[in-house]
Amino acid sequence: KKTSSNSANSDSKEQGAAAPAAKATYTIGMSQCNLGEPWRVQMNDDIRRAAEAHPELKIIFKDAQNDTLKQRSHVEEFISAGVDLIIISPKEAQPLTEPVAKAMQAGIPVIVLDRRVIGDNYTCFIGADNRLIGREAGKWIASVLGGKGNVVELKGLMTSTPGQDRHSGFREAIKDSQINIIFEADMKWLEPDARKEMESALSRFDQIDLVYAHNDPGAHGAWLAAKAAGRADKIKFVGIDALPHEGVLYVTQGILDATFQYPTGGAEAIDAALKILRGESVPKEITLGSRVFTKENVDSGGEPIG
Amino acid sequence: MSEGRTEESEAFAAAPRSTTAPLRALLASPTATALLALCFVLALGFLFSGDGAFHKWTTHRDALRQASVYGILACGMTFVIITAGIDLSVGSVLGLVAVTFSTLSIHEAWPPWLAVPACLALGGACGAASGLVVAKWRIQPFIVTLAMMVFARGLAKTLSGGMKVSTAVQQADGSWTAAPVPGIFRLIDSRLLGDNVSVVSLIFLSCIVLSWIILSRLRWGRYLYAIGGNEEAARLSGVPVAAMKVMAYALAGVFAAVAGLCQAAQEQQGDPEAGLGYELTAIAIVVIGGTSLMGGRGGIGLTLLGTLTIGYLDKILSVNAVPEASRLMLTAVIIIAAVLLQRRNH
Amino acid sequence: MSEGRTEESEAFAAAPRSTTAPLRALLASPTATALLALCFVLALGFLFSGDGAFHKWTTHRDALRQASVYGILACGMTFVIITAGIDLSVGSVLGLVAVTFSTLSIHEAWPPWLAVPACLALGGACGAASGLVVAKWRIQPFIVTLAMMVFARGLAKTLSGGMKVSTAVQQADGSWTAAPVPGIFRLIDSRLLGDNVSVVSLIFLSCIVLSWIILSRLRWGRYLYAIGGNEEAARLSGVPVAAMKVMAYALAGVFAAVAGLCQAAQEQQGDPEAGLGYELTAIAIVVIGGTSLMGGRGGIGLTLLGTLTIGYLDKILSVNAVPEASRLMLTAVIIIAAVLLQRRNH
Amino acid sequence: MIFMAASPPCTPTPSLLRMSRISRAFGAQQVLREVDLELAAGEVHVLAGENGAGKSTLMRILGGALAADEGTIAIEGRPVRFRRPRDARQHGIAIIHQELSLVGPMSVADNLLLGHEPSRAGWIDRRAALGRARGALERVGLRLDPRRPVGSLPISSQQLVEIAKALSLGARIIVMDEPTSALSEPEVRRLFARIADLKSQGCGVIYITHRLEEIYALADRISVLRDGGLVATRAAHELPAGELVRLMVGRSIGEQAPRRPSSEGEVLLCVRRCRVRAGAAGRRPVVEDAPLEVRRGEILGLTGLEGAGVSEVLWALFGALGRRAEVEMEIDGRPARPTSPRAAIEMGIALVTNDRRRSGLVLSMDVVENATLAALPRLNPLGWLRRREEVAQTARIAGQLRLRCASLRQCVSTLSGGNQQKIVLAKWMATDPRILLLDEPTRGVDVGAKHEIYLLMNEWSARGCSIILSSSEWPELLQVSDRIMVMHRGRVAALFRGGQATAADLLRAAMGHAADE
Ligand SMILES: Nc1ncnc2c1ncn2[C@@H]1O[C@H](COP(=O)(O)OP(=O)(O)OP(=O)(O)O)[C@@H](O)[C@H]1O
Ligand SMILES: Nc1ncnc2c1ncn2[C@@H]1O[C@H](COP(=O)(O)OP(=O)(O)OP(=O)(O)O)[C@@H](O)[C@H]1O
Ligand SMILES: [Mg+2]
Ligand SMILES: [Mg+2]
Repeated sequence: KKTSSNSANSDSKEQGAAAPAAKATYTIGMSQCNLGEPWRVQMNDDIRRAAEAHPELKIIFKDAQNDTLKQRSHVEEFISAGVDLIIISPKEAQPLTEPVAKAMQAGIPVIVLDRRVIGDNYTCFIGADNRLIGREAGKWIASVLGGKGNVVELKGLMTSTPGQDRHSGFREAIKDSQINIIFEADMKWLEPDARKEMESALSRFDQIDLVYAHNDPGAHGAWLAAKAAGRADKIKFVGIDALPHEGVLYVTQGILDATFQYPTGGAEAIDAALKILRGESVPKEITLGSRVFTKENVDSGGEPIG
Repeated sequence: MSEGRTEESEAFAAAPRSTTAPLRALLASPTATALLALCFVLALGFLFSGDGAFHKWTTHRDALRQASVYGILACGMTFVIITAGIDLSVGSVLGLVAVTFSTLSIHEAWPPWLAVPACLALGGACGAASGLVVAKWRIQPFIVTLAMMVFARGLAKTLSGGMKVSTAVQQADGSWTAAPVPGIFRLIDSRLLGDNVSVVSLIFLSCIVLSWIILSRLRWGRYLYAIGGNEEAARLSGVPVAAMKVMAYALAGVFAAVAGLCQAAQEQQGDPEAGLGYELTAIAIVVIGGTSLMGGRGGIGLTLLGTLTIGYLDKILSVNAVPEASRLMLTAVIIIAAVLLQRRNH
Repeated sequence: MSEGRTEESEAFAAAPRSTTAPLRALLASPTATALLALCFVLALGFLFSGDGAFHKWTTHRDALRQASVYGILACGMTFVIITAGIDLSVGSVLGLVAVTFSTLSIHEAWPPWLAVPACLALGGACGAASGLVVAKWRIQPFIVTLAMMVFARGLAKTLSGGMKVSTAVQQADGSWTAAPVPGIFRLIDSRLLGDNVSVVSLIFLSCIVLSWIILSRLRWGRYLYAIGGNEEAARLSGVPVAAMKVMAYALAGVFAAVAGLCQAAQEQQGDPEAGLGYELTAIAIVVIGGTSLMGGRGGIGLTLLGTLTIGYLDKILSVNAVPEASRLMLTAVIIIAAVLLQRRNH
Repeated sequence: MIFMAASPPCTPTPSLLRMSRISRAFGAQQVLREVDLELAAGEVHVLAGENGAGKSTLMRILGGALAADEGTIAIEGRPVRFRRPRDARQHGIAIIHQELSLVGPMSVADNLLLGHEPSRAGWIDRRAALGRARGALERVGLRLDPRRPVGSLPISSQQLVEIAKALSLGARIIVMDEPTSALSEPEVRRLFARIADLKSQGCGVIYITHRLEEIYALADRISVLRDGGLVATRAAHELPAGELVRLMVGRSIGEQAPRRPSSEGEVLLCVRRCRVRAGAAGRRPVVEDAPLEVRRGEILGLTGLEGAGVSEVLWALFGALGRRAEVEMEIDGRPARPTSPRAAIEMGIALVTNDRRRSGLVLSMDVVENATLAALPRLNPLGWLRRREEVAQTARIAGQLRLRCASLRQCVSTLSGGNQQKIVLAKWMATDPRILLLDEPTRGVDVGAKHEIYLLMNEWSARGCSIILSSSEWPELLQVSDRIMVMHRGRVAALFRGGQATAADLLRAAMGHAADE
């Protein structure tokens, strides 16, 4: 039904997307909100790799360097360049809602990746639920600690939604256990900061059972600190993201005890894109399942959760 | 910063100007060279037009809109730099004001004619505070404004509780619903003249005009130049040095506040992280225009040109979808090239 | 930046410093005042010791370790600032070197005695390049090093393909395995003297000593001060101004490289984003020590004190687990307080 | 005679200004002790004293630039307190400070009107401003475009701008702290004419100088400071020169610079061609050609009016003008080309520039560091500083020059003008050069020190050094130089033998009227 609406208003627009089905090759605009975090680099790679399988797809990658206004003008640029489809991984819900809507008006289908925009004026949303992952992490932690213990929480940038969700989800899950958070600090997703904060925690508390970090680099930084203090083996480390060459590898190395996958959805995005461009219908919401990787299951590729 | 210091001997080199070869003098004037740099960048734009995107007016309109916020910051920065100072806090003040403005307009439902002046006052206060410490206790502006930068950021995060202040309200089920966007936001974020010029660009231009008046038509401006050129001489000539300095920093704060309003309106929210690192861009704009960090030289016209240069450079790389890594390196190379161009003409 | 300019008028404005000259002079010396600021921060530490954590030596050891990387950058920065210049590129150069070092040591399996010199050379080259442009074409250091900052970052990302260069290696089948962490990494990240001092701290201290020798025992150092104080007079006294400037920036680059090695070793990987924004901290350290951005004044001892002040401030806020927002505001307030303390004694 | 009560002879004219029991100390150093100074309307009151006696400090206090520890100031009987220079201005006090206080990057016009721009509600009336500026320049006879940046002017013109600025304030009390130190003869005459006007208008002038002839040309009354104390205040005609010098220096000196046996050695420096292009292309070269010869032990005087290019010649020979200068010269008959100051110094050339603050001293450094800066390579051949030697050498030279400073570690920015000049000389003595290029070396130096410097020059030439002395103080020039070369618009206009020329000859040649060899 979306595609019909596309062709409907596409002729009204001077440079709008020509009715997709007619085309031999398609240009897809991909706006990434920043390439500072490896996870997002991974997302771009997944998209690229997935697209390589389909020669008819030409993808233009843009990086907004964490600047919503830049990303917003990315969309504007895509519109005036008349791409066939836009994939956007927005930095912010609010500011990008209207640009996305504009693209839709221009008859360009939009796939929103990872972070949402407000309302439902987009073609398809693909993403995982940070809150849910946080909750699962909480449950897992509660179970391994037998429902009680001292936990250090190293938070991601708390002005960012993922940080907030991974925090609140986790807190929900442990709120009626005897687990107490003895030390929490904002390490802004950064490994050196995580190590720094962990050192403070270590010099303050002699009894730390587990470290819950909002991303794997954070967990790794904490581990480095603990190892330097010779206390790594007495503490469990849990991270989030589970990139194959990062978190998962840490688990196989026995550095982390568990990491929870936060899928990029890159591949899924390309599948959806192809469907849309071919005029097939796609679900409005694709919520990506997450997996947990632990010592036990890491070799078998982790287990799905949630 | 060698520049400023060696000016004297350069002056030595450039014996009586303007008395002869007016054309040459004109060509060698900072304005002309800054213009040259801009043209250089524009030329690149037309060379690599991103499938003709650069030939569309909308592209230029957007380039202007993107550059505006930086440009507004740069206006304020110009005052401070002319007094041989520097203000690192503008980025954070922008963020602080963005948060405050959003809170007041969206959640406190203040009318614009109350919220806007309040925000400008807030920005001015931050600036004046830095200015006072700089002028009264003679502490290096760098460290004072660095402190203000950190402080304002912290304040922004406190006020906003670390969350973005947006119209979005998350329901229990995790879905989003949006409160209406305040009219003032829409107004600032709209376009005029048949959709051809965005309001923020007009705001930027009026900031330029205002600054121009202050700097080159009012006595105050003259004083700022004097202070930057030779503070002791200015003092001996009866210039109220301290007051003027405070004014310069206060102005920088006010302009940062204006930028904050624009930012909030365009993002339709107040992000406590907004403006992170903008100060560097603002300074770069002023310097690339040709205003010396040693103070006493330069002007707002140069800042205008600098803004366009940086803004277009950014836009060109973006419409050509140059990948991150190469974009950074290209930016560096082009900036140096542009500055060298200016140099050669001297 | 008024500081340098108004030096004389300050001296004049100063009321008659009572006649107990030697002691007072000592107390008023920059070193003493910088020390005062440090003591002030330390006092805070003992006041808010985070359940006595601050009384443990390990805490101080860690504080030193954390401050080291910044301190090493600050050493290099000191040279540049004394020549009245500034180097914004050190952070990026750190990142670039971290990436290179990791690639060479982990993936290319270069031996340390090859990889280390190579990295230092790389850093030195970046610095020298900036220095050349500054010295030869008389372009403002701010803009030149800003360009270098952007360029080095871009280069780092190109070399690393935007990903962290870690011990992870992808197998033919697409699965990932971990290569061993190179010995040099472990060495740099280890501790000596019965686990009481981390190696990076020792590296930092040796940087300080080296810089001290150059600045206050070698002719070169004297030349750097002269250039910063009055470039024209220095030139007319036969000081090789251009060469000395290039040296200053090259040194800043080399020190940035050293910092890069330490960073990589401590993260056990080369992060292309490493060192983002460190340049500001480095400058802040130098300035808080009491070295003037106007050049010609200051010294490495001050930088050492500045490093400790900033480092401890950071640590104290961290052991007390002060939440981010308040942490920022406190930092600002304490910095200003510390600087005002220095001021009062003047 | 020391501290004789300073009760001024009762003058019919009403007292315009009275400073009583002014004291000021810098740290341990008591710079002024209980100094009284009285100025009558229509009077020129000369303030004399050695370098570092406290003259400028006293005037800075009068100008509100510096606070007195004790003492009071009264204007026309009414006591006043100055917190800022602004206050002093509003009480009709204008000061020409010893160290130029102009804003280099700003235009001449802006500098002239700084602080009292013609403006309506803050808006500057630019036409009026330009008009006023032109008028002010006219009064001091300076013809140049008021829109030029002051920094690009020769120091002499800058001095005139400073004077014009002070005169344009319409003040009743005008203080001139060594205003002629950078001026050439005709400019000085014009200044004296202005001072005469001021007197007739009933203004009071406090005039500071180290040139005796000026003192007696102008003074109605003379006050002498020594070591921060007022030694005497007398009517000019009651105080003969010898007595005055004795009061200042505390010992008597032969006023004449000592006669020296003018040796006739062989040529040491021979400049065949010297041409200096102007910075902006397409302009007449600042120096067309200035061929010259200096023999061993000879002192060649060099002078010209402002902009004649005298300084350029010296800068060119020193290799300080880079590619702007084309110089063909021989030292000891061997061709030499000074490509940079460094090279020139290695050839044994030294240049004392005419502007110590701009190009002579590193104000942020202390005495030792400044005095050794040019000699570092020879002092520390290995590049490792031998600080004890540095101090020892500096102490020795400082002794020779009778330098007056609290300690050798004192920051030179806090030294008196004359003592700063001595440090510039000390810097070059340390390199012991063969060829000295001195551009106004006695600028702002007191009689005693001048005497030392002349002796020094004799000593140098006795050791077989060649000296080129550029001075706009012609009596000095006529006294000490063996030959005098006069330049006009970048060319050699005339060459005189030391004994035979008179100031009139020099003036004629400098003005470009055909002069007889
Ligand atoms: N800011 C200062 N700090 C310390 N000492 C100072 C300062 N300014 C002046 N002095 C000292 O005060 C004394 C008097 O200086 P002043 O400039 O008044 O001498 P002067 O009579 O003007 O000498 P000259 O004829 O050389 O100008 C000098 O010894 C100088 O070292
Ligand atoms: N120290 C200096 N720094 C820069 N420029 C100078 C300096 N001294 C002289 N000049 C330049 O020299 C040119 C002519 O001035 P100069 O001083 O040579 O005149 P002069 O003939 O030496 O007369 P006087 O020395 O009496 O002023 C001017 O254009 C001025 O810019
Ligand atoms: Mg004096
Ligand atoms: Mg001269």
